[in-house]
Order: sequence, then C-alpha cells, then structure tokens
Amino acid sequence: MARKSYDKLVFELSSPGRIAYSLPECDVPVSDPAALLPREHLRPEPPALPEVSELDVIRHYSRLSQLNYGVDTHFYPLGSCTMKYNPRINEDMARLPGFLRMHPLTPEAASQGALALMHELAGALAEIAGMDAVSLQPAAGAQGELAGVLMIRAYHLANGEKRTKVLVPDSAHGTNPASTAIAGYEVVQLKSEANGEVDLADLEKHLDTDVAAFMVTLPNTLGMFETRILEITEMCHAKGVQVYMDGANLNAILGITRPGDLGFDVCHFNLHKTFTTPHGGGGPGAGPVGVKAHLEPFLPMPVVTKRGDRYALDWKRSKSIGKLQAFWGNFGMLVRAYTYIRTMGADGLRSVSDNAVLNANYVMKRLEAHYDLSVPGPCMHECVLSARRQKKLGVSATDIAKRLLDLGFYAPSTYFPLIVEEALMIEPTETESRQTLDAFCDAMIQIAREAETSPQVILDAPETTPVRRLDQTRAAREPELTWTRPARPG
Amino acid sequence: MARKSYDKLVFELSSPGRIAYSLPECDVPVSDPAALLPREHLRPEPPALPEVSELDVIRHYSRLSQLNYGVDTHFYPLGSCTMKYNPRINEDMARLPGFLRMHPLTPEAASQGALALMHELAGALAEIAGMDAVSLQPAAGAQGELAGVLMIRAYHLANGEKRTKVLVPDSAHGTNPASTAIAGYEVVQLKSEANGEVDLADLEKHLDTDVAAFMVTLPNTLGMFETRILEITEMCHAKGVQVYMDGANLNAILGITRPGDLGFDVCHFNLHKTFTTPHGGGGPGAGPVGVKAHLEPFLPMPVVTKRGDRYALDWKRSKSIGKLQAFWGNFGMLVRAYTYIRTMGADGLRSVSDNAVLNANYVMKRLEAHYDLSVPGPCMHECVLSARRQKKLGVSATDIAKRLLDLGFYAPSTYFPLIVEEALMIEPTETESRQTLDAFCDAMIQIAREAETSPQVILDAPETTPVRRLDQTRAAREPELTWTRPARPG
Amino acid sequence: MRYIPNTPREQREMLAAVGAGSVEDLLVRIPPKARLARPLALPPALAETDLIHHLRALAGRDADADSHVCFLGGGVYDHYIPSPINHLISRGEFFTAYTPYQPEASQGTLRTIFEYQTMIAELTGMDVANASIYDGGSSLAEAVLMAHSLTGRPEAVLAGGVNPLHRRVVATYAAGPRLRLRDVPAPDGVLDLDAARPLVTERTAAVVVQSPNFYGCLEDIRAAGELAHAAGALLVVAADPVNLGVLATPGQLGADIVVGEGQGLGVPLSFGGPNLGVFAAKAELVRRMPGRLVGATVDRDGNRGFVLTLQTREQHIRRAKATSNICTNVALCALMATVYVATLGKQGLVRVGELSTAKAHYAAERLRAVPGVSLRFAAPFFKEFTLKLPKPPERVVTRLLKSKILGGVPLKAFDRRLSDCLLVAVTEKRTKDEIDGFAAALTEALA
Amino acid sequence: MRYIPNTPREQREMLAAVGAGSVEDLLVRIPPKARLARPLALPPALAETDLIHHLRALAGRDADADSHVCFLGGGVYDHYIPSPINHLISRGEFFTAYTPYQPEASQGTLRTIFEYQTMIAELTGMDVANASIYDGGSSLAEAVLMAHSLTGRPEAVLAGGVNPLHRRVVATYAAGPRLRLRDVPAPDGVLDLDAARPLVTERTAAVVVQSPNFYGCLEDIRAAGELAHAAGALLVVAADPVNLGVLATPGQLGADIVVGEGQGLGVPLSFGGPNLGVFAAKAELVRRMPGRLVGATVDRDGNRGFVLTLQTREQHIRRAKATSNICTNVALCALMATVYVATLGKQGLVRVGELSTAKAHYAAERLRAVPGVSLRFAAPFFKEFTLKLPKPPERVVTRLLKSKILGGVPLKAFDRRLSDCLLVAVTEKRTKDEIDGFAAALTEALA
Ligand SMILES: Cc1ncc(COP(=O)(O)O)c(C=O)c1O
Ligand SMILES: Cc1ncc(COP(=O)(O)O)c(C=O)c1O
Repeated sequence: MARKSYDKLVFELSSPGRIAYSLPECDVPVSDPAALLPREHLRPEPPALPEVSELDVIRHYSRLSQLNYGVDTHFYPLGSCTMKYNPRINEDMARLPGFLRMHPLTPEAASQGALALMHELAGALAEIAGMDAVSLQPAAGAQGELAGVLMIRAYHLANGEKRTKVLVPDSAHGTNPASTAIAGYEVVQLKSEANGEVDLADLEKHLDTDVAAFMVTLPNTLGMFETRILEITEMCHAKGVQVYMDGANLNAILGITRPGDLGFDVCHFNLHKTFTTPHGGGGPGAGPVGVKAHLEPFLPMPVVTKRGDRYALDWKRSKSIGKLQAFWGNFGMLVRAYTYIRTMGADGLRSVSDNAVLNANYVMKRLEAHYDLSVPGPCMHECVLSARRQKKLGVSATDIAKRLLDLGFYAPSTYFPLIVEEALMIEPTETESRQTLDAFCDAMIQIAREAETSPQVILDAPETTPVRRLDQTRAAREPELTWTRPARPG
Repeated sequence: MARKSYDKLVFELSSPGRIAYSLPECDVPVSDPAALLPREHLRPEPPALPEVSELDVIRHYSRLSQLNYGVDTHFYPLGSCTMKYNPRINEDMARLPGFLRMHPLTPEAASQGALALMHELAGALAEIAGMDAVSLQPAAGAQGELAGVLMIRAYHLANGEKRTKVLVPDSAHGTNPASTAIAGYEVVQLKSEANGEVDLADLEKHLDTDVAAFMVTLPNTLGMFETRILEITEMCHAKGVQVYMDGANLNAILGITRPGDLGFDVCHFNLHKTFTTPHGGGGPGAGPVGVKAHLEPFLPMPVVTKRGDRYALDWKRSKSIGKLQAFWGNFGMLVRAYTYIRTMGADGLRSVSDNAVLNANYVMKRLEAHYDLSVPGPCMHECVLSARRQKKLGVSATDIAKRLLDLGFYAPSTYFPLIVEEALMIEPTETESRQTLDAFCDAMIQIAREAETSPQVILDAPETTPVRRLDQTRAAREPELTWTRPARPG
Repeated sequence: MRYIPNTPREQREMLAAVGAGSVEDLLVRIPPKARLARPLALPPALAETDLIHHLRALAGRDADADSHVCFLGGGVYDHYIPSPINHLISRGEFFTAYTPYQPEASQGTLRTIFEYQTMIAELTGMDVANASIYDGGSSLAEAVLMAHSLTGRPEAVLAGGVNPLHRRVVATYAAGPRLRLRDVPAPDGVLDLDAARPLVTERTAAVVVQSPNFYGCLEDIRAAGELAHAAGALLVVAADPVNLGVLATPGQLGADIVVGEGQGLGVPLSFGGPNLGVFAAKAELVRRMPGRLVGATVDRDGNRGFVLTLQTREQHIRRAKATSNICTNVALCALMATVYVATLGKQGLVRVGELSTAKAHYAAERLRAVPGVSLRFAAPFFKEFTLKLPKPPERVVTRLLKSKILGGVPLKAFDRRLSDCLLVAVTEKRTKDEIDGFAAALTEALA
Repeated sequence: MRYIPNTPREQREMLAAVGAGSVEDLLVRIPPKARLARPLALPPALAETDLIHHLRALAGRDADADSHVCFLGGGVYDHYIPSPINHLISRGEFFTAYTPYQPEASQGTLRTIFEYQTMIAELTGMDVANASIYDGGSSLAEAVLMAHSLTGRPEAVLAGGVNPLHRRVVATYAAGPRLRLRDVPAPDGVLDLDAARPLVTERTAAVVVQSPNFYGCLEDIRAAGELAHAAGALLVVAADPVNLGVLATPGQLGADIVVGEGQGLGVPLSFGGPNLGVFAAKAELVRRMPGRLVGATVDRDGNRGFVLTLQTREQHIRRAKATSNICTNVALCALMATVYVATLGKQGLVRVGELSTAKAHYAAERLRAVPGVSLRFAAPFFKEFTLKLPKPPERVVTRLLKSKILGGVPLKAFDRRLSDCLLVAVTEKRTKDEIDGFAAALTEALA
C-alpha cells in the first residue's frame, strides 16, 4: 500500500497575506516608490507569487528533495557525467565569506585572495592537461567548447585563413556539433570504426584546407582510448587543422597522459565532472579551457595575471575572442575544484584515474556475459553496453533504466553514444566501493534474467518511485510550462 | 511493490583499510606513543570500528535520515513537546565562529560577546516569566526541575526547615516526580479533579509543614489553565510551601500571563519547546530555571553578571546549589533561543501564544464529534482526546498513532497524561498552517470512521513506513544493545 | 584516500576478477609514447585542517560584503539572502543530482524548475521561461541569436545602456553567425531614440534595451518596442527580476524576449559566478528557445508528474541544428531563486523593491550633497545611480576601502567618457546609518 | 510574522469555527487578575539582516579557536571536526525530530543511536552504553548515583585528579541522596593510593578515577579498581573517548562504569555546551542504567528494526522510582559522535590519539625549555599537561592573547595550591609551527 507521494507545488500552499520573509522597516524618509518614480515605470499590481510561511518553504522543498535520487543517496552510474562524490569540504570552503560574499567588481587590490586562487587553479589545470594557458571563464563544458572553437577560428583568421568546416565523429556528445555550429562552422560528421575509434581513412579523406579543426573526445564516448591518437593529431597538424579535445572524460587519464602531450591544441575541462564540483540538478558547472601557446592571445578576457606578488585582471588583450560571461567564471565552482586539487595532490589524482578505470572494467567484466559489449575491453573510466539482446525480448535500454530505479539505483546514460544500439553507458567513478558495484551488477544481472523470464516486471517499472512512467508525448504536444491557478469552482 | 527500505548499519559497510578521514602527517620528531607512554597505558589492539569512505558516511547517514519523520518533513503534533518550526537563522547564528568555536575556559575579557548574550537572554527570560533571576545552566527541562527543587531544598535548609515531601499532581510529567526524588524528597501524588485541575481540597489536605514544594504544570498536561492558580499559590505560601511551575507549556501564555505574577517561586523553561531550539532527535535542549528573589542566592553557579560594561562569571556564591553541568549551560541552544526572542519581540511572542491556542482549539473543535474530549474546551495550546470510544471497537490510541504514520503525519503523544484513558495529546503549535491542521483532522476523522467500518486497516498500520510495528517485548526480553559482527560463515 | 574506497586488497581482487595483473594492464590502449613519464607537478596534497588554514588565509585577503559595506552593483547586487535558501540547496538530494533525465527519480528537481519557470514568467510578464542560462550576459547573447535565427536578419541594435559586460558577451556569441551589433549612444544615460531610429531597419533582428540600465536609469521600454516592432524586429529586454515586484514588467511594455541576471534572487555574489541567466519569452516563440524546459504531464496511473520537454530544440537531440549549445545550466541557482521567490513571495518582492529604491534615492540625495559631487544623469533611476566626482573615482574607492566601504564601481574601464564617474548601488540591506557613513567617508575622501 | 502562518482572515475563520469571537474568548480560564496588563518589556524585534549584524557584532568580541591558536583544555578540546558532520546533522530529518517514541517513523535516529552505543562500548571496552547524558559532569554524577543505588552505600571516593568542574556536578547531585564525597589528594598529580586506601571501606559505593586526569596525567586505573573491588565498591572511570584509540580501555582495566565527556568526538566547543555525556557499563548493570537505550528487534514482517528499550528504568514509566530523571538528552551530539567515529574509523582514532600525544609531548619539551617554566608533575601525561610558571598565569594568558594564542587554563581558580600553574592542552590540530610560536610567545610574555 504505497503512500501517495508528495504532490504539491508551492503555489498550491499559498494563502493570501501569509509571509515567509523578514525585512526591516524603512529607515529613510521617503519610501513610497510612487513618490520617487514616474508612474509608467511602476507595476500596477503586485506579482501573483506564493504567499507562504517559512515552515511552508522548508517543508515543501525538503519534501520535494526527497523525490530525487542524488549521489548522496544513490549510486548514480550515469555515463559521461562522472557522478562522483562531492566532498563536503569543497562546499564549506566555497562558503567562506571572503569567497562567497565577494563582489566581482571589488577593486583588484582588495580581491587578491580570490585572484590568487584563480591563478593557482589555472596553473594546476594547465599542468594536468599539459597546456600552456587556461581560461577559467567558461560556465560549463559547452561554453568551453564554444570558447575553444572561437579561439581556433580567431587563430585561423589571424593567419589569414578562412576555413569553414569542423570535423566531429558521429560518437560525439551533442554539444560538440552544437557549439561548433554556433561558432559559425559547418559541422562534418565522421564515421567511427566498429570499435568506436576514429576511422583514420575517413579522417584523412576529410582533412582538407577548409577544415579548421577536428574535435574529438578522449577517452571517446565508448570509454575507449584512441590508440592512434598521436597519428591523428599529427595528421591534423600536417593539414593545418587544429585539434580540440572534449575533456569531459578527463577523469580517466589524470597523471597518466596529458592532452597537450598528445598534440591537442585546445581542451576543455568539466570541473563538475573530473574535479568534484556538484552537478546541482543540472548545474552550475564550470568549463575552463586550456590552450597551447599559439592560441594564448585569443583567450577570453580578462586573464588573471601575476606580477611579482600582485594578481590582476588583464583586459589588454586585443586578440581575445571576448567575454563569455559577464564576470570571471563560475568562481564558486573554481573554489571547489581548487580545494579538491589541493586535497588530492598529484598522487591522489593519479589514483583517481587508476581506480575509475579499475571500477569500470570490473563492472564491464561482471556484466559481459549478460549484456552485449559495445566494444571489447579493457575500457577506460566507463563502459558502454548494448541491450540489443534484451531488446529482442521486448526490453529496451529505457526499460532497463526504469527497472534499475526500482532496485535502488539511478540509471546509466541511455542511447548515448548514438552509434551504439540500445546503449547503456555506465560510469561507476572511483568514489564508489566494490560493495556498491557488486550490488549494482547483481541488479543488472537480475534484470537480464527478468528480461528472459518475466519481462513484464521490467516493463511495469518503476513502481516504487514517486511517480511511474511519465507521458512524454503529452508533455510535448500541449506544453504546460507554467502553473496556472485552477479556475475557482462554481 | 514497496522497495525494501535501507537496512544497513555503518559497521556492515566496513572494509579493512578503507578510510574517510584526513589527518596531517606528524610534524614533530617523536610520533610513536609507545616511545612516549608506558606500555600499560596503551591499547593493545586498535578498536574494532568501521572502516568506510567519506561517501559511505554521507550516503549512509543521508539514507538513514530519510527513515525519520521530522518537523521539516511532517506535521508533528506531539503533545507536550511543542514541535514547532526550528528557524534556520537560529542555526546560522549558533554556527558563527565567535560562538561555535569558543572554548568555555577562554579568559573572561575575551568572552564578552558570549557572556553578553547569556546575560541578555537571562534577562529576557526573567521578564517573560516574571521572575527575578534566571540561571541558564540546566541542560534540559528535567535538569531545570532538579535545579529548582534543589534550590527550594537549600532555601528551606537555610531557613532551618527540614521539609521532606513534595506534592505532585497525578497528571504530571514523569520527570517531575523523578527529579523530585533525586533531590531527596518523598513524592506525594495528588489526585486531579475530573477536569484535570488541581483538587483544592486534596491539596489543602496535604499541605503541611513537611511539604517543601508543590510542583505543577501550567497550563496543565491536559492543556488547561488552572482557573484557581492564584488561590493555589496563596494556599501554598500560607504553609511555607514553595510553588514550582513546570514551564514545558509556556508556549501557551507568552505575554498573556507570567508565572512570577501568578505566585510561582520557581519555573523552568524548555528552550527546545517554547523557544524553537531543535529537538535533535532527543536533544540537546536547554532548561533554564527562573526564581524569585528569595531563591536567587541558591542559583547554580557561576552566575553571569554585568558590572558597567563588563560581563563576568560570578563564582562567589556561597549558598549556590553548585554546578549542574561542567560549564555554563547549553550555550549553542542559548544562542538559538536568543536569536528567536530577538526575532519575535514582545508582540511576536504574544502572537505565538494566541495562535498556538487558536490552533489547538480549532483541532479540538474539528475532532470533538469523533473522539472523546478529556475535558471540554476551550483548551490552551494543546488538547487531549481520548480514544476510549475507539478502544471499544478494538482500536487503541497506539493503533491510531500508527495509522497516522501511514497517512503522512507523525503521531500525537499517547498515554500521557496518565489520568486520561487512551490519551491522544495533540499540540499543533502556532507554526502550522490551517491547511495542515485540516489535513490532519481529515486524517483523524478518517481513522475514526475506519475504526467503525474497517478497523483492520488501522490494526495493520503502519504499512508505508520503513519498518512495520516492532516487537518491543523481544527487544526488552533479550536486549541486543550493540552490534555484533556476525560469525564468519564456514 | 578518503574519496577512494578501494583498498589495496580490493584492488587486487578486482584486478584478478577482470584478469589483469595491475591497472597498467588496463591502460594498454594508451600508446607508451603518450604516457606521462613523471608525476604531475602540483603542490603537495593538504590534510583537511591545513587546507582550511590555507583557504581561510586566501579568503582573508578579500574585501567581502560581510566585512565591508557594499555599494557595488553593475549587474550583481548585495541583496539580502533569507536563511532558508542555503539550508535547502545544501540537501544532497538536490545538489548532488544530475539534470533530471530520469524523471521518475528526479521529481524534486523537475518540480522546482517548473515552479521557477512559473515565477519568472510571472515576474517578467511573459508566457514562458526556461530552466536557466548561465548568466545575464550569456542569456542576452542567446536572446540575440534567437532573434537572429527567428528573423533571419543580420543585425541587432543595442541601447547604449546595456551592461557593457553583457554586451561583450553578445559580441563573442555574435562572431560565429557574423551578426552585426549596432550601438545606440546614451549621452543622457538613456536610449537616444532619435539616434536609434535610423539604425532599426529591415536588417534588424532585435532591438535590445536594458532597464534599469547599466547607469541605473529607467528606459522607455515601450518606445523601444514600438521602434522594433515597426521594423519587424523583436524587442529584447534585459531586466533584473528582483526589481520586478515594483517595476512594470517588460512583458506589459511589449517585450518579445526578456533576459536578465537573476543573481538578486537569492544567489550569492561569489565573485561573479555562478550567476543566474533568466530567459523568458512569448508563448509562440517557445519552440525556438534555448535551454531546458520542464512541462507538466501525467504518469501511467494518471498522477501528475513533470518532465523535461520540447527537447527536440536541444543539442543532445538536434546537435548542430539545436537552438543553443547549452547543456549544463545553473539549475541550483535557479533553485535558490525559486526558494527566494517563495520566501519573499508576493508582498516581499514588492517590499524589496520599495526599500531598494527608497534607500537608493536617499543615498543619491546624501551623496550629491557632498561638495563637488553631482548626479551624472537626470533620468529617473531605481536602485543604482551614476555620480560625477571631483577626483578620480579609482582613488576615491581605494580611500573608502579604509573605512570598510566598497563605494562603487568607477566607470572609466567601461567608458572613457565617464572616467570621472562612479556607479553606486543601494539595496534594501543598506541602512540609513551606513548611507550616512558613506556620505561622511566620501566627504573625507574628497577633502 | 514568518513563523506564524495564520493570516488575519484565517484567524477569523478559525475563531468562527470554534465559536469564539476572539482569542480572548479562548483565554477565559485565566483569572483576569492573573493577566499581564502590559506588553512584555523586551528589546524590539529585529529583521533578519539587523539581527545578523547584532549577533555578528557580539560573536566578534569573542576570542574563538578559529581566530586564535587554542591550547585550552580542562575537559573540552579543540579536536578536528571532519566536514561531513555538520552537513549530516543539519539534515532536517535528524535535527527536527523528537525522541524516537514512534519507532516506525524514527528508524534513522534509532539506528544512529544503536551505532553510537556500539561505538562507545567498543571504545570504552564495556558491554553496553546508553544513548547519552547531558555532559561529562552530569554523566559522572549519574554514575555515582547509580553506584549508590546499586550498592546502597553512602559514600563515594573521588580521586583528586577528577575534573573539579565535574566533581562539583557530582556534589550537586549528591545533595539529595546525602551521599558523602571523599576526596583523595593528588599531590603528585595522580591518585595517592596510600591516602585512598583508608577511605575505601564497606561504606564506599564507588571509587572514581579519571584518566588522563584533570592535570593531564595518566592514572593507574587497575590499582584503583583493585582497591574498589576489594571493598565491594564499583570502579567508575572517567575517560575521554577520543583518546581511546590509543589508550588502554577502562573496561580492560577493571571499570564497572565508564563515563566521560565525549565532546572530542566531533562536537563543537560552543562555549562549553551542548556537550556529550558518555555512559557505559557492564552488561549486568544495564537495568540500572540511567538514560535511553536502543535495542534491536524485528517488525511484523520479520525485518530488522530498532526501538527504545528497557524503558521501565525511565521517568516516563517509573516516575519517582526511575533510575534517573533524564528525559531530553543530547541525541544530536551523539549523532555528531557517531558520524565522527564512522569517519575517523579504526585507523583514524588511533591516528588522532597518536598525533595528539606526540604533539603534546613536543609542546611540553618546548615549553619547559622556556626559562623559568617547568612541568609541574612527573607522571606520564597524554595530550594535556600542567606547567609551573614563574609569573601569574592569569597575566601570562592575557599577554598571550595579543599573539592570538589561547595559552592554557590557569589553575588557581580550581586549586589555590596550583596558583602558579597553567594547564596546557595540545590536540592533533596544533602544528609544530604553532607550538614553536607558542613557545616563543611564552618566552616573550615571561620576559
Ligand atoms: C562528452 C561530453 N561532452 C560535453 C559535455 C557538455 O558539458 P556541459 O554539460 O558541462 O556543458 C558533456 C556533458 O554531459 C559530455 O558528456
Ligand atoms: C510537561 C513536561 N515536563 C517536563 C519535561 C521534561 O523536559 P526535558 O525533556 O527537557 O527534560 C517534558 C518533556 O517532554 C514535559 O513535557
């Protein structure tokens, strides 16, 4: 007898005149806006917003939170997202008043702590990626991509070259083609080989002087290292093509190999993946971008510099692609990432990748008899299975994902990368214990069995979540994107 | 298909060698305790404690927390406990480093902020209760009682009187007789009148020169104000009997009437009830005790004093009953209570009681047709129903409580006060909204109906909680009070 | 290491299970030449206590808005943040979740976003709002790109009062599509309609106006809208939603798209990020909007539920043809805003606006009375205004720091013509005493 | 008012429903004479921002262990508190719940207490532990009362090294039952066994010894136990559980009851409260223990569950005959300790002990090398020690404050014979640099 789950929206708690705020009395002489501002600038009616008490607020959002799975409560093997543990010390440090309560336009001389942190972090990221310079400004991976591609564009233009195309493998994350398109390029999709690696012949074929860049994810989105990466970057450079690394999967290679050493010209970081800043239910993240020296003049501005003991924001960057955010980057996330890097040190970071790889291979091994592998192992930090065998029994990757929710796990990424049929992309991360991995594998194996013996239980899933499967079609057909007060009865 | 609830203990997550802590390397020359301390003082084996990771810790306790109902998530109408909203600003203020990170033996000159807060709070409580002096030292209500009774004892002894008995009504909370007994008194239980009030004739009969004190809760534990309280305190004083007020129910009378004005000599406060410090799953609380001037010399020591601008701890209190805690009181709770009092001001506190009373009467009214009232209204801040009608149908107060859990509410206090058969003691508090009260009353009415039509659903409850009804007898018969490692199989 | 649970023994067992002798065996696909042959050159790992020391020392070098009285604005403001927000966003179920791709296990996030969309739509006076964009700058850039792709027109006209930091972001985003930005001067602190008129043509995708603008002045949004609409262009309005309890909504004044920096809605300053990019539009534009949208629907049992919807606009489906490249957004900041708006509510948001503008006007009176100081513009302002100072503003703010006052933003870096100007912001948090103290300190700093 | 949801309109409707014209009609049982005829004379209500200002100003007057280097001990210590603790105890499901009287809706609390009991039993080397007592002082008092009621004997013998603040609490609790406390001097910093022998008789309910004691010295617990047991008395040992990763357990040394201040297990200093009273005993004494106990059981479906058990010991059942009057305890502090012990774990608690004693010994070496300074006692110590100073310790600590050092506790207030002594505590948090800095500052303060 499942209790009906909490189903309120804050608007539905509202009672006219109830308040949850505390504001001081006005202590200056004139307080009526109508006496201060021309009438046409004033809102005639107060906004129709909730009127609730502070307890209403706390209870409502506490209960809503309980409708979520998070890393804090559940194993979250969402491939490509690196749902690792978000350390609490990061949260505490980001909330120090000297960071949390700093206005971005504070005079430089009075912002030395914040600027120093940014400078140190940029240096650490450059070392980790083998890059010459890093901008911390991009707000997320996708914005890092845009920044990177725009720098490549500016570089070619500065060299008097007007290249128009960017090559992107068909296994790429959607942001890669999207960012490239926004940067004004034609996106040319390259076919991957059967094992998910770049098809060198196809690449060769496409590499012409109209190509500005080749953009590739490493390890790739099948969780595999590109074995011929050195050839690839060399081939590209030979044609004057810049090579961009999508660094979303950096968690696999910390201290093992470096994008810069592999020949990449640009690489972005997802601090919300590799460097433990929380995902926040969708963001904020931070997507710093690192470049080789030849691209350094084009970095977003301002750039944090250090002269002697003084840190400064350098705006005198005539070749810069400009700004991506109003201010300097998602500083709160930078504090967390810096805290993490200083917690781990070089050995700790190396150990992160070793264990991320080990965990992924362990899961892959335990599941390989029950699901099809997209590519044979060893994998790097994640493995991509295919539910094509189960699909024949009428059970799709989505169905398996839903069943996992009932068994107490969040789901792997599904249907990504697009080149794998019924893809289940599993990234355990290094912060999960063997016990957890075993419990998850047991559940996956149970589901594989159920697909054979009792598929209906999978198709009926989830049954223990706050809601059951939702009607996506209806949502898209007649979009209801805001709450509307129900008409008064009678 | 209810998912089995989380059922781990932290010991069961353990893996040898796993760690969740971070401690620096030793930076002083000698670090081996065996080199510093005689062997006989050393523990031969490390303690058998869990070995887990930081994520294990976070996930385990996050999931355990979700097995609880709290005020933050559920209406918690637990009578006598004043489960009101715990404001978040209180929590923030108690965590200011100048409070949270203060060592109690910091030199006075360097503790002026903390001492000032204590002095101000004691003053505010004295004003609220109409008392002449307040000690903030008692750690909870029961310790406040002990302090109060010991002061009365010291007072009588100082007057050369060796009184041996304390009168306590049969409706009293268990701590009243227990504290009195620890203070060395014989406890004489007085019968209450049918309406729960003190039986004046019975009181009169017992008031002799051997009686040290009369201890009474106001409003009483049936949620009723003692209509003849002025006579009572007068009668007592006429016999040299000190009158103690259990202030657990102070939430009913803030700014309406004051214990001191009613003739009480001593009164304790439960800051964790009236003054919004959280209950913490059982504590900590704080139980300051207020006294009239004649008892002031006996207050626990030290006493916070103010001379000119300087605050100090006064230890020169030859008549003091001594110390109740090692230090000065549950300071963290004092900060919260002070924050609350400064948030509310006089009008705010008055409004607290007005609305607490209104809410209780509203619930009583809505339920009076469905449950028996212990006494007819109006009540003060809480109402006590009796499930005797339901009991005849085979449904006890406990059963009703369990069913409420299924319907999304915590339960009222049950079987207290002892003088009400099948008692259901409901204290809504002023922080709950009418919508919540209505939903709760609807649930109570539904249960009353179910008792008539389908009692089994009540007897089977709870079914949606993490566990169902628990075997109390087994727990007490073969107590299993610690976790023991299961024997290795094989 | 406390974040890595595998013990050496477990590692051995797991390696054995996968049939590898060591992790190295799993890294065989990495060309040996490509391997890093040395440890990363990073500063040594710090234990938690040492780390706290280190970061406290860094943070201690900053003049923050707790230790100083803050009159800084320019896009983000020291508005009051009610205590419940931090407590709620600190719940692990919220902050450690991903984008709600499995809606059945993400109703908490989905519902808060749905509430957020409703609140933003109501505040801005628009039909729909998305789940957030990174910040006010990128939100504005997305709006301009959206107008461009909706109209197919190659230019955007920007009022001179648009926050120059935001304008720079627009310029960055405009590079790819080679969108031409045409700036209309604002010599009197507001849009010069006569100067704008010739720039708004059939080549214009959007007219962009911000109100209150960067200088604090209120713009005539309606007039800008008429200009835009007459040319078949869209009106994009940048607005600070925390002002909209009191100020007329852009929707009501003719906006087609409303963007803005939502930091004032309960998001900490945090040295400028993460912030909250607000994005709202008319209903008919919804299928061309960037970013995520949450919609209501029902589950198999007919119960109400919420999902990410209209995803065919997005990069993970539409790839190069997506309306935007955005993936990760600033969901947790949107949650802060949701809790903020729920907490302030109908009355509170009005009150915040009233207090802010009242105190700003008081401050303007007090400060312009300081010898040599005047208001640079005559146009009505809301919570921020531009002062003209008799001494270089950079030096003045440095002096004010000694009195623990963050006195304002010198405008020279933004516009050389305003090199004698200081932008001063006043929120509901500033007390009369603080304002009086500022006036006194300014008097002294200029003496 | 944000904590009171009833609006005037709702109040009217609710009053109508109950048939009252106003709240006054509900207060009719209060004798008019008894009513307060004026508003309470309290300082005016403060809005949240003003309140924060006010409390920050107060807190700013305190020399806390963040802004100062803390060598204060005397019962509570500046041990490191790992970051997860505050996050977990801040979860509303934990901190806003009551005592778990409805176990089906309180398994979170019950399970953590069960874990806590197990951890404390393991650390102290005892069979059982309760769910907590207020603090170390009242825990000791309860232990003495328990020994009294178990043995029916009228005296307790207290070693001179028992924390004098705790001893005072014992004295308060001893007043009711007229229990006589007999103090054994500790001229050399530890229990004088010869002086104790004649005091331990058939009238002795308990011998109480603390180790490390108030002066920091380690006691011969076994010898004290033999003395006690030979006379048929119980041995009560006060111990600081955070030391017990390294130090021999009281259980192993013969204790019948172990109490202690558990603040070191992750509980903030908070100016001395709330703290954590630890209470553990031998299995055969469990039915006479004070305080709550959680036990394992099964539910109707046979699933494991936890309940409050053996409640017939407690006041709400046994009333005047209860083993103690305690009701509210310090559950949330016990939760802090539980998370602390889980976080530190088997290795970490050993490490904390090792580091604390190592640094304390280093500090003792450094400080005794300061001219005129010596160690007052020769007995082995753990993390705290008593220095003899050539100048009045009160004045010395005041001087040290200027160097941002909380240098120790002058002992004059506790024992006039030790008026030239300073009690110095050193935890694992103190760095060599801090200790060296202390030595330098002390040298200067004494110069
Ligand atoms: C491979 C890959 N590339 C790029 C991105 C986009 O990063 P962000 O969401 O930070 O914009 C992701 C995010 O999921 C990703 O997995
Ligand atoms: C009427 C009454 N008196 C005394 C107490 C004891 O207070 P405490 O739990 O703070 O010791 C309570 C607590 O529930 C109570 O309700």
